[in-house]
Amino acid sequence: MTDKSINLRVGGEAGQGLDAMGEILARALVRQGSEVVVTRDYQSRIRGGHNTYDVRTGTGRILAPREKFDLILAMNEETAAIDGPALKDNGLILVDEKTNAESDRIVKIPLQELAEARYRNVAALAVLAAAIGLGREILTRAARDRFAKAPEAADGNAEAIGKAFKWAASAAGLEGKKLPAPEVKEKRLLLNGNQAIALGALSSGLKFYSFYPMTPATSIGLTLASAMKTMDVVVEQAEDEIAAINMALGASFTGAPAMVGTSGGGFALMTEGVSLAAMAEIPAVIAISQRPGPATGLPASTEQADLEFALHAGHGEFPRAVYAPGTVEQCFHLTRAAFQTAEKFRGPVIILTDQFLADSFRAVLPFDLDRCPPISVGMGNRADSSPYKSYALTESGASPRLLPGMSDALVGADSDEHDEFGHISEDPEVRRQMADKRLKKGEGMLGEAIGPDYHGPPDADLLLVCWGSTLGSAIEAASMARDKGVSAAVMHFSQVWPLRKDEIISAMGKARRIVALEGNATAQFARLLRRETGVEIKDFILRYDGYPITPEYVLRELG
Amino acid sequence: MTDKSINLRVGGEAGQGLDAMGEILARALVRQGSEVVVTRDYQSRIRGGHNTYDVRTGTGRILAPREKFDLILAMNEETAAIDGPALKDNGLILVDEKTNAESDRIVKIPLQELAEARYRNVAALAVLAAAIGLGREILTRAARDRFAKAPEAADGNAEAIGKAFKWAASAAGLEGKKLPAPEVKEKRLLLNGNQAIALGALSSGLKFYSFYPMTPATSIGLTLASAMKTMDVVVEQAEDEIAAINMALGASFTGAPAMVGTSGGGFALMTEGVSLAAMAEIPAVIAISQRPGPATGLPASTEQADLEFALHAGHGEFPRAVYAPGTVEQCFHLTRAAFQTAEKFRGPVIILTDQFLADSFRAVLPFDLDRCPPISVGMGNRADSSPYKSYALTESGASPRLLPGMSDALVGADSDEHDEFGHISEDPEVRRQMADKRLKKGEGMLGEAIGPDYHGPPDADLLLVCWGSTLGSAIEAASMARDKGVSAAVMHFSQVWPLRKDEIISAMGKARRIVALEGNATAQFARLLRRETGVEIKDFILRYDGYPITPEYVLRELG
Amino acid sequence: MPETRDYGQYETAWCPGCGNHSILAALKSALARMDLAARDVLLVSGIGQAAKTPHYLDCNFFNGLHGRSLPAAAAAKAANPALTVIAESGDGCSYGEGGNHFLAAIRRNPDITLIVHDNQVYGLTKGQASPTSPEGFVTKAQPLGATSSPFNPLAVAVAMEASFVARGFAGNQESLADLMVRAVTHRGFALLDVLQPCVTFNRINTWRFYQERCVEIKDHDPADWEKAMRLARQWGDEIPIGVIFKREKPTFADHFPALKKGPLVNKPVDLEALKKFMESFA
Amino acid sequence: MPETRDYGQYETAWCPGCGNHSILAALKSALARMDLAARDVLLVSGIGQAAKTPHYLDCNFFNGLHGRSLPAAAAAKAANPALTVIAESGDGCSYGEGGNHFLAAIRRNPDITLIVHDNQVYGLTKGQASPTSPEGFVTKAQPLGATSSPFNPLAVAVAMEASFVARGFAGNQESLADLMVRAVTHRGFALLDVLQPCVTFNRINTWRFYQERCVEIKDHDPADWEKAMRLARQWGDEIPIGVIFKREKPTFADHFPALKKGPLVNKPVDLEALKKFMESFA
Ligand SMILES: Cc1ncc(C[n+]2csc(CCOP(=O)(O)OP(=O)(O)O)c2C)c(N)n1
Ligand SMILES: Cc1ncc(C[n+]2csc(CCOP(=O)(O)OP(=O)(O)O)c2C)c(N)n1
Ligand code: SF4
Ligand code: SF4
Ligand SMILES: [Mg+2]
Ligand SMILES: [Mg+2]
Repeated sequence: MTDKSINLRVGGEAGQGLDAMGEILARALVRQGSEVVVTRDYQSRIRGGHNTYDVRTGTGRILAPREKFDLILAMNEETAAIDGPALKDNGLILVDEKTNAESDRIVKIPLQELAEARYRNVAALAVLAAAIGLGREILTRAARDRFAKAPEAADGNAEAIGKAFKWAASAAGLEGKKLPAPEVKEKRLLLNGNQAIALGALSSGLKFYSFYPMTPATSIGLTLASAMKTMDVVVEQAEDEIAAINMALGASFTGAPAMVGTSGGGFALMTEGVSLAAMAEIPAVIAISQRPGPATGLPASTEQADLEFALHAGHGEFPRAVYAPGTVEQCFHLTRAAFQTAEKFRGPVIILTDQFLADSFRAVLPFDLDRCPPISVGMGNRADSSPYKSYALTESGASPRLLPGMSDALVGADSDEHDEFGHISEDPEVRRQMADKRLKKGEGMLGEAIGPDYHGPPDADLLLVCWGSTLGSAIEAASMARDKGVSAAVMHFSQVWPLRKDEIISAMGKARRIVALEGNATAQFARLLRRETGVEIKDFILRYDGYPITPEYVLRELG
Repeated sequence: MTDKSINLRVGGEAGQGLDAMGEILARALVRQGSEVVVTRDYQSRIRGGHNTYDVRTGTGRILAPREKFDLILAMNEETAAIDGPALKDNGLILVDEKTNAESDRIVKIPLQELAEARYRNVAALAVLAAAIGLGREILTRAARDRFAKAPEAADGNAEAIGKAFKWAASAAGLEGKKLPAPEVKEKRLLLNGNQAIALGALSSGLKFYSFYPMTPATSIGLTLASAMKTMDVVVEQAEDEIAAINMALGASFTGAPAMVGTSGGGFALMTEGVSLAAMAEIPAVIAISQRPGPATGLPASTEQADLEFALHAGHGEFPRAVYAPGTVEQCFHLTRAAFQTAEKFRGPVIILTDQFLADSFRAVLPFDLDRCPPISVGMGNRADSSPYKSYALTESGASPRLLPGMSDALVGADSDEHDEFGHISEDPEVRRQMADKRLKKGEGMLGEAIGPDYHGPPDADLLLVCWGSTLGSAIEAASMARDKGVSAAVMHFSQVWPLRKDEIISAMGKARRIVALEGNATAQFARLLRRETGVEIKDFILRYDGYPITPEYVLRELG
Repeated sequence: MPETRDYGQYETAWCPGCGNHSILAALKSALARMDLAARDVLLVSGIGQAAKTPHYLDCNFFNGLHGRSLPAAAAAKAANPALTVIAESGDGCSYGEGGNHFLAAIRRNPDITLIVHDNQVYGLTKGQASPTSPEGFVTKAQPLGATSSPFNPLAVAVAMEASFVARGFAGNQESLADLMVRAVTHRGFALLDVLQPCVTFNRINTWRFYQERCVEIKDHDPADWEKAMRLARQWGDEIPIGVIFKREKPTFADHFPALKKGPLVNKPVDLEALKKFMESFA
Repeated sequence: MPETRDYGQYETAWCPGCGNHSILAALKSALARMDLAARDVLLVSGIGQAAKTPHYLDCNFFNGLHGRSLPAAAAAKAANPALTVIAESGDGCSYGEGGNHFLAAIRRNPDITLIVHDNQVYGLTKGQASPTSPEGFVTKAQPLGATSSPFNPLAVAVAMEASFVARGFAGNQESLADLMVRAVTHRGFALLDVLQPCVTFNRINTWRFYQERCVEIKDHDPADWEKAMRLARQWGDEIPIGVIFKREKPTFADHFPALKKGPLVNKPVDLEALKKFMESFA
């Protein structure tokens, strides 16, 4: 498969409006019918530094970022210098004409002529758009939408776009980078992973979201907060992450579907609460957007190194489900699955995403919301036995759930070991029964667990095993490997716990070479697979420098 | 081996002074030359409930608690009834004559005649002592020592003991339970696991201990606090567990060897700090005294269910060492090892104990403190390169450590990803180097890791694999199995991470049946072994009802 | 209406003579006076002796983590405002481990009540100093005496202009029940700190200590901040008991459009609104 | 002595025009005025824009976790009292995530200084409301405006009779440096809350806003608690700047026998004492 995509980069420093530019560009592309994969690379600062906003676009299956660019719009000298090596041989760098940079790959734009200072970034963007044949109209509309609340800015940017397109039409050296003709006619959303989690949660019936700001999870909360005026949801910034999870548990116990979102460090503070969710048997959905650790680490980069922590966080023994979406669509659907699982099994469920996916905008078909019913909370207003037992011992371990205040039944939640009514018990036999009850729910979760997806020819020689956000790069890498004559396929886990081992073992069966692809340094998922299935993967492709795994990275490492 | 021990139980409700009674008894026994294994079973309340204080005593290798008792001193009716079934066929229950309980195994004591109300518990204890042939003098002295600060009580109790011995001398039915002649002449300590951890820490040079009270870890802090007047150590109760670990890190960074102690729920709150210790590369010793979870669980019972949590706690990837003492002596020595490892590799080290061992008094030979030097902190006052690099990249990953304010070198600690000086860096290459550096220290820790101990005949058919506090019961169970003709041995891990897999695989080699013995419900250590070695143990003996595994429990489960 | 309701009688794990017994009795009588059905009451607690309270009367309960009752209680109230939500815990729970939530609850002002069984000690863990222990308080954990200055929850609450601040004493059940009624019926976050003798671990703040000192507040307008602050700081020969400060202000729920439309529980998803929201991403 | 010391010049990651620049400059000049060698200073911070400060001057530093600077700082001071220990962080760090440690530090009274860069916003995470944000403050996370009442750290500190309480303004470097010197040289826990304009995310509390309102405190005896409380609560057309309250009291270190004998660092183990202690278990 020859690659028919165009890879674009907008680079500059924080404060230059890269996010706005990138989003305008991506939105225009999606509206025009192209695919996009956005990769954001920023630093933990508000002004300065070196940030990039990459948009890979085109038609067909575009699933992952690529390392080399057709066009780089460099908003300052530093970017032109730093990102130069990332240019394809026939690529172009667009810079303001004042920029001190020379090469035959550089095209200089007279930005000062095209717009006044505050609109120059959009003017530059318009030149890039013109270069790839993106329509002026569609770009203008995307810019106007972005500045809908500031009419003056909207007009100013529109004017700048007009001038820039005019200039570009007669400028030399901008040819040869045209977008392939768009194929998609349907209206689509421009959505990133975190927004999809927020949408999935709302469609599940989320009513209470508590959080403490933490990159790269914050935008889940911001998306939900932006819905507060029109949807029945409360979004509350808590005093700390401990409060966030305990608020969610209080709300959920009382019958308001609840979620929290954070990154590894905030999750660390929530682990006692995770254990409480399990003991008190309260549904709780926890979204962890991973970034490189330990400790504060690299706040604005990506990694997949909190898998083992998420699997074992919380003292004591209890079941949990851990989802790991590989696409923006999976962010939506697995968030829905998380709410269902949490409610059905009354306990903690984790969605494990990461900065790359959280921030990666894609073109997504609108979800068929009519077919996405919310979860039903509790079992209605009547206990089936009287008096009601909050922790009734049942075959499946799951106890029918009533909500406090919604019937005459008295409902309890208890963090101590307790009897069926939820009252403190130190009786060893009660303890054993209750521990068994809780663990039995794990069998139910296992029964409903989503097995790995397989992409590629059956019985491929080379099997790339991956989980979470590396899916796109794995699929593209396998396809590139097949182009080179290697029979390659991908096994992707969108649920990393619990694991159905027999299914996995048989699915792995025939591959001659199995390679684990993970965004961490110690191949955590491979270790988990060995623990659970006995299959030892000895070949790893790992990345832990803060960047997402790309298809090229995989191919290089495959050797 | 026929069992030559006597198994004693003192039972009653909280507030009846069981702890004092038990300790007086145990101390007298140890001074007299007997061995003891104390098992405390209490409830999470201050008055009432049903508590027991068990002392197994005798000569030779007495390593574990036993389930059936020779003598039960029942301080109330409930105890007589509840604990009756725990009596050996030829056992005796001692009760106050007013107690409403009848059986030919019951001996009634006229406590009202022997002492006034507040001394009756010790009077009853004295009858029990007389029954087993423990000397009046030695008991009196132990009682006097216990009440050293309250001379009136000391006298009262001494008098009660005198009367009780007199009564017992002529009482019927008290024969036949005599202690075997003591064999040990040396002076020994009566020490429980937590006290041994405290002593080990002090001998290592502990200067700062911060904690938030949490059963069953609190007594580490209380023991250390009692040393504040005579030793140079600061013991500070923190506002919460988060403060506790961050205080310890502040003190340790500055050069005061530091430790924190907590149980699972408090440790959950410390996990962010664990990750900080790893990133900032600050020595930190963390003692976790396990109790059954999840959440509040059973605060006053025992379990070994926080292993996986301890192994993976903290976001991001970093090395750690986890020790799991099996005896009171190991509590001392492994605490020392923990301080050494933490200092050498500049990071978090965990001591994983549990309520059973924490509270279990044993007769222990005094430690040879002259041969237990404190750790040396930092590498002195001079940097070997100038300017000093707090995170110098080295072969081993460990960077030479200087202390702030102790030389002209400026010393830094940073929770962000950082360069060698500790300054924030978001450079991917720096990131990779620093991640590798931290992980490299794990190889060093592996090199120094303590391998499993093997107890029993080489190449035994039955191998009991265990870790932490189950050691004693495993050894006794294996010995009982051998008495029945089974070739049985024990493999005990006193360090559960990192694991040297080749050594383990070869040590397990020949056993026909391998059984994992764990105080949890999911065989966590067996899963870890499979992950690390590929060896799958399919046979488990697990206990998770709050009680310690006993030799009898093992034999029953072995079938 | 007193005694029209019955909230059951349960065996407790508390020591005989403990102040918790009277607080429990006062709570039951307060609930009865407000004629609240057990099903409409949610007691939220942490961990400690005081925090066992919800197990000793008929009610809905959420016995959560040590120190974390307030966030759970605030959110539960938001989820179902029809519930009368009372957080009840010890001084360690509320001002120690939970100190940050105490500050946040005052600022957030949910319509809930916090009843603190203030025995100036960590009871359940056998007698360490708590944030309210007097300086120099000797325990096994503080053999040199408590070294931190005691925390004055009332002064901090008044300084933060909390919506309702009161102090009660376990020794006066009648007036305590009365304070509870006033705290619970107050709209907004109500702090009721109750002086509670711990007969096992606190030999300083005994029944007698308080009986000799506690004085009902008279002639005080709880809107008077300056006087309230003086009362909050008073501790010595006279310890004032009663409502110290009161200020009406918007509650947590008043700020959120979703909550203005009633409880979150059982609220359906507005599919049209959701579709519109989704389409805003197109 | 000013300018005898040099603490280096480093590129910062702060926005041009940010109040942090002046606070950093004031800090350097305060250190110089106290003639402190870099090696004798330990700056402890959390995470945030303000918390990056220790990276921008020569000193020992402990840049720990968000919200957790105070416990680390207090213990570091205990370990080596010869160090001048200054905790420096944002309002979110100090009063939000770290609220419980703020209360504990006041009560514990270690001989350290807390300098809060109070920009009334979470800067580093792009502009959410902080505990000190004014009610109604609109952000992307609070599109309906901040719903909690703002936290007044000074009023709480005065209510708790903190050892030293002051407010500074980034716009007056001279007087700020002076306040820093007074805070650092004060024996005990010193709180210095510094009003810091965030030019990117706070459009309310701007340079101009403060320039129009900040007034140096005159004729005030910082031992006068009542007046201190009044000053601490003053916020409006006039915002008082200066030392608000001061009270000498024993510091954390004063309570511990070990600390009376000097630093913990490099202190050998007293083998004889240890043996004796061990033998007490026989
Ligand atoms: C995270 C955590 N830390 C510590 C504990 C242990 N703990 C249980 S109750 C308690 C203190 C209780 O004191 P207080 O809240 O005053 O209640 P009281 O028992 O005095 O009524 C502590 C420290 C715990 N359960 N969880
Ligand atoms: C446990 C944890 N939660 C959240 C964060 C994310 N975080 C970093 S800085 C910050 C807020 C900073 O605000 P403030 O302390 O006021 O400092 P400023 O940036 O305004 O100077 C937050 C929430 C974190 N690093 N760690
Ligand atoms: S220990 Fe104190 S607080 Fe706890 S029940 Fe006993 S008297 Fe009450
Ligand atoms: S975002 Fe605000 S606080 Fe942060 S550097 Fe910029 S102006 Fe300063
Ligand atoms: Mg208390
Ligand atoms: Mg701030």
